[in-house]
Amino acid sequence: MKTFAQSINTALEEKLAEDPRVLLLGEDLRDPYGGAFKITKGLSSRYPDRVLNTPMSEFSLAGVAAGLAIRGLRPVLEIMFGDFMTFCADQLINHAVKFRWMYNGQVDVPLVIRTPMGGGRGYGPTHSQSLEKIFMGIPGLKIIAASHFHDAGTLLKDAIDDDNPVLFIEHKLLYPRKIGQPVDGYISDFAVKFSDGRYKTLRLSNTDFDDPQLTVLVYGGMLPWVTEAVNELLVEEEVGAEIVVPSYINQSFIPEMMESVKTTGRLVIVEEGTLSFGWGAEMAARIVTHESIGSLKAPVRRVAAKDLPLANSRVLEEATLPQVRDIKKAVQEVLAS
Amino acid sequence: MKTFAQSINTALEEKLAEDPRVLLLGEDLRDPYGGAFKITKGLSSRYPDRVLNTPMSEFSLAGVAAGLAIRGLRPVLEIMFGDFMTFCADQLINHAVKFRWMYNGQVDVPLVIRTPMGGGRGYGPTHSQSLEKIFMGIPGLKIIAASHFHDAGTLLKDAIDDDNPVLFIEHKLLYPRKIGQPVDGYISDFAVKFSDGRYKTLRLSNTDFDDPQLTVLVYGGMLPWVTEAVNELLVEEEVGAEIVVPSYINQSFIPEMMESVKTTGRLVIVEEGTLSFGWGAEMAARIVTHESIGSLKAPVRRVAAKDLPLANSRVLEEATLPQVRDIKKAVQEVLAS
Amino acid sequence: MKTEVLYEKMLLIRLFEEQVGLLFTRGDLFGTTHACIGQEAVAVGVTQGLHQDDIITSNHRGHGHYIAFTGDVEGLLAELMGKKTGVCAGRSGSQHLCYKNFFSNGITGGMIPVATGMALAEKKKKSGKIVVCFLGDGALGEGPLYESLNMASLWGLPIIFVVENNSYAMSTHISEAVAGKILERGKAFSIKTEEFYTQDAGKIFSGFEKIISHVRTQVQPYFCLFHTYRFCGHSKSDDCCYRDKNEELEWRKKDPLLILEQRLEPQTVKRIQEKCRRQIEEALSQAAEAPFPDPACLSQGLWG
Amino acid sequence: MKTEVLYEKMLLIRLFEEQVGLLFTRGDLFGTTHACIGQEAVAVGVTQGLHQDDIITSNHRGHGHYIAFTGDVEGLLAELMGKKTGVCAGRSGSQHLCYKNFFSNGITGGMIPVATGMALAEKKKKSGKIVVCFLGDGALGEGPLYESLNMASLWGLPIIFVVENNSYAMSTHISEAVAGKILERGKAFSIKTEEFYTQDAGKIFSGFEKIISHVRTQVQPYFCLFHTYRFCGHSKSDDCCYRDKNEELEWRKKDPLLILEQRLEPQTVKRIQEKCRRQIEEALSQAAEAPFPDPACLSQGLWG
Ligand SMILES: Cc1ncc(C[n+]2csc(CCOP(=O)(O)OP(=O)(O)O)c2C)c(N)n1
Ligand SMILES: Cc1ncc(C[n+]2csc(CCOP(=O)(O)OP(=O)(O)O)c2C)c(N)n1
Ligand SMILES: [Mg+2]
Ligand SMILES: [Mg+2]
Repeated sequence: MKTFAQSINTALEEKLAEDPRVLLLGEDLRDPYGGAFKITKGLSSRYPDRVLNTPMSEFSLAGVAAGLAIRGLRPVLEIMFGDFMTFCADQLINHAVKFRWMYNGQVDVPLVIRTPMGGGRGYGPTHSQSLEKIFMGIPGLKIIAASHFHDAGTLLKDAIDDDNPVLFIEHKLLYPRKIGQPVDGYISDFAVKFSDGRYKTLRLSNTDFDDPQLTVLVYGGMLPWVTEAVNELLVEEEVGAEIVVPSYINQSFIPEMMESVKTTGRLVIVEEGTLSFGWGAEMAARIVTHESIGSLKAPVRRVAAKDLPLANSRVLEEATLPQVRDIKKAVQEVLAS
Repeated sequence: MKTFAQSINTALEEKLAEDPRVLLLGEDLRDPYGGAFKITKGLSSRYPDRVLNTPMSEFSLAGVAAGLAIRGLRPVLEIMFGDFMTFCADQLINHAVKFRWMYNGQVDVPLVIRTPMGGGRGYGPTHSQSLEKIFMGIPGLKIIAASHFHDAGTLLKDAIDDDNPVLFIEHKLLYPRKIGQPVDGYISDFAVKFSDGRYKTLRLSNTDFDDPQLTVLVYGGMLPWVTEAVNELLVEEEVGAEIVVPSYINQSFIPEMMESVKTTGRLVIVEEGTLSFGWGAEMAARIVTHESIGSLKAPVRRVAAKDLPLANSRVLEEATLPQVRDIKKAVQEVLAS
Repeated sequence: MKTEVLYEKMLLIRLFEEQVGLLFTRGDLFGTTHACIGQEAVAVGVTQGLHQDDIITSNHRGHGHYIAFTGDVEGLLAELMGKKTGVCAGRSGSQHLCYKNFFSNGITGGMIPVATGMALAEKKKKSGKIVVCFLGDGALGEGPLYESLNMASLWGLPIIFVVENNSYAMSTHISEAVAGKILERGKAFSIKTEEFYTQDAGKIFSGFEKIISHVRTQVQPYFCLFHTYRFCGHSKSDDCCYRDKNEELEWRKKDPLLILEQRLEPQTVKRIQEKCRRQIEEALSQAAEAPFPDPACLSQGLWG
Repeated sequence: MKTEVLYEKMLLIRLFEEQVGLLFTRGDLFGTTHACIGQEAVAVGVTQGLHQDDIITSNHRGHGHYIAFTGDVEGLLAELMGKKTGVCAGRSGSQHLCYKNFFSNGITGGMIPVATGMALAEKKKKSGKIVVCFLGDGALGEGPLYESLNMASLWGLPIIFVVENNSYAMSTHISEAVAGKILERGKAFSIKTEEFYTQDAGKIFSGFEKIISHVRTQVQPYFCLFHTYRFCGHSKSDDCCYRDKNEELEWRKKDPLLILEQRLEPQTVKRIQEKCRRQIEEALSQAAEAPFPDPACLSQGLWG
């Protein structure tokens, strides 16, 4: 079984092998270093002309990637920490995602920006954030986030094959994790269903999809925390839950979420980013603006980071980021009302 | 009666006069030009050393403002079009708003960035957006947006007096509008109530706050469209509405909205930015995560721009941005269910 | 390159810009535009030595670059008028043009990194194509320019940075916004540089042709500085209150059209004038008759 | 400045960094840090000529700058250990320090515009204070540096940009990331420059003292380039696989501590060593005993 990091590494290697248009660029990608998180290890040795070390110029690099993409290559840009996506804001928002539409479809912009987000490693206020939230509402940009139950490498390959700009989020804490592979319809203790097509949404159930009491919506690096919370609640209180895990997290409609909530009437949304104006806001809004609001049996609960920066000190970081106990508490509250 | 633009101009002049720490900086601010939208007209003539023309360096200017603020000045930075706030993302998100908290309260960062947002003038995809949405979920940043029923100048003065970074949004279309001043508890045809303290939230009613049928939540440049829609609906269908207009739009709790919805049970949220992951998402989420969800009589409706870039062509721009008819339709739908 | 050809291109641009100005005054246009009246020699001199499949990136003041390179007066005019027949079907307007391998964006300096990426793509593909990236003196304030110069130099990219110094960024004079000598900013990144102190399209053409050939054969970047002037305001609403009228008059004497006109027979000039006028008129009547885009197609093309 | 004083500051920094390395190996530290072992001469030579109320901005590799300027070993060590007694109460960690007028941030190049704004503030206030802005060769890639150089030059700001060129940005050698000559990048903006090819803190101190005095009296910026080397890895986890071992050995011969040690009596060296060791030990035992911050106070200080 591969780790999440290996899955990404292998996918990059396979795309380099099969598609001559693929070009990797970013800071410190080349061997022997192989990237700050070692994700591109070995690749420059095998494809010396197609893995490019760049200066520290994140602002321009997003534009360089757009230029490469328009001219027919398939650039995959690594931004070393997701916190530095702030540098890419202009080239993404006012350039890369605009070109296709405003040029009336005359160009494709098949670029991928891969970047690790998330905390839990004590890297402090500027190296731990989950900043994907600021890009979620940008029309024309797909944000893909793999969980460790997704086939991360396949998601990345699909992103590289996509003709649109994709922001590909990798949670730092997932890198060393084993990827969960479905065996006879199960991943670990959960029955699993996959959506069709690219960028799969997973549905996980600890009741074989039999009469779940609530829906938990989550993506990416928070899934391990959610499965742990749900596992504990099953043992402790026999809670049956369905977990919905999209990978295309800012898609305009997530049918699995709507369906599941229609059945359960109870929803907990979990994300690592700060609470306000985050991913969970849009997800909750979709419920309250939808007719299915009638089937809600309890207020929706959002579990997210406190609206604060992230500290270096472990006690403070933990107190800011959502923990297993916070998820359990939210589930209990949703079930209680 | 002053226009919105005059109100801002006067406020800047008064602050320059009363507080020697105030420093204006930005592109083309000085006389005779007086700014791209002429908002700083006359100021450099009266305060030649305190109105600074800068090179086109928006990225750094946000940082320069932070540096000025930390060292005791009160910088007011004009970003010529709100679309260019993308350039300020890093200095705002990873620097200005972080300093106070991560330095454990050792510094104040009293900076204001003023910028015009919004479409309706055919300026095309990169000069018409309402990009404030991407900054709303950044802890430590206040976003203030005046409507033409607010005293825009007072809001700006309060922002300059604020010890925290403030993003001050001015809708381009409001500049030439007369500011609505309350006369005997009315602004134009609406009974009005103001919240206490700084950054007032307005409550407007076309029924003297007597048994409104629904709540409309809106800010900034969309208020004229909402009042027009509500006025028409009053005449055509005798709809009684309460309009809630916050100015501190990303504050963590807007009590007036909650109260109003508890009474009316029906909510329409109107914003000019694109729909998904926007301001309305968080506002709607606050309802669905709150106990007051029980009092909702209909699904919430969001009226916003389509999830698309903005075109230059007037027909397309109009088809993308929310119009009076869209607001009316949403109100009718909310009332129908 | 024949003087006639250069003159015709420049005149076409001039008449186009004047026509656009008229349309605004008449209220027939929505939005804003930035005319390049006075700067035509750079647009024409730089572009005429390029191959049709070379790449150009441009900025807000891009009509001249566009017409000089693509010749597509019709598509541009219809675009400005927000018509379906516009080169981007009315979506992009004046500042965001795309026609084959011509690309612009209204964010000052924004296309510089994109152009750099395009040059990298052409180098990787060994296509032999080069990129010309237009920028104004105002864009010298934007940091990504230096990131891009650095990468272009490090990677040996086939790109020419063309700085059009017209002494102003909107109302701001270069003395207020540009420290030191502009050319040094290219040299600091070990990029070859060249400075042009002329409004003579012929001289620009022949000087720039050599640079094109160097960039194409050596696969190395170049940084070129042109001193020019916009005779008009920054945009429609600008009355140039910040400029000295004598300065304007001095530059008017160096009108690039006058410079070439003196080298042509009066009949030739007249013939060209009529031809250009007719072309603009036709474009105008075509565009006027064209339909507006259909809002029902609004979301087409967001996703590929 | 006495050699003893310079030596003591450098040794204190060296021992501090070694202690931090040890704590990591023992698993007593959370997160990561970037040691400045080998670069102490710059940190000490540059800062010792400053006034205590001058301003310093620093980057991820800032322990040396911090200790040299503030002397606050205790607050820094506690900060790295995430303790309440840390200089920012455990919030900021190694890369985001603030102590009086010392400020750092972990975003490479991020403090450059902030430093520029601080220099503008001091100029406006006519305070006579100056700003020293530390940056690495890697930060030369970030465009805002050039925006800031431009503004510092235009506005005549009292700021010294101190480039510590240690030949690498993480694993990337300057030859892969920096085109042309570094000093030209300052000159291009018409800023005075100076290059230091020495690891001798005494020479740096006396050379830099003149620059400080120039900047303070003339109220003009300066751009200084120091050639130095980090003997350690980029961060805790880095084994320097990308560097040539001979290169490392050559630089080790230019250890700034050795250079000054040779000028001191062995007893003096010993005395200073003991003093520094004791200071680190005391700081360590203080920090070890200190409590962690109280999560209940988490949201304090978000708003002013
Ligand atoms: C990032 C950004 N900042 C500001 C503007 C507004 N603006 C448009 S053009 C311009 C001046 C540009 O000057 P220059 O580069 O010299 O070109 P010129 O107008 O002289 O042709 C300004 C300030 C913009 N479009 N983009
Ligand atoms: C904007 C940004 N990009 C990337 C990084 C990751 N990073 C931290 S330090 C560093 C290398 C910095 O090199 P240099 O400026 O030479 O300083 P040195 O480490 O050599 O002291 C990198 C890539 C960062 N912190 N910020
Ligand atoms: Mg100019
Ligand atoms: Mg370095």
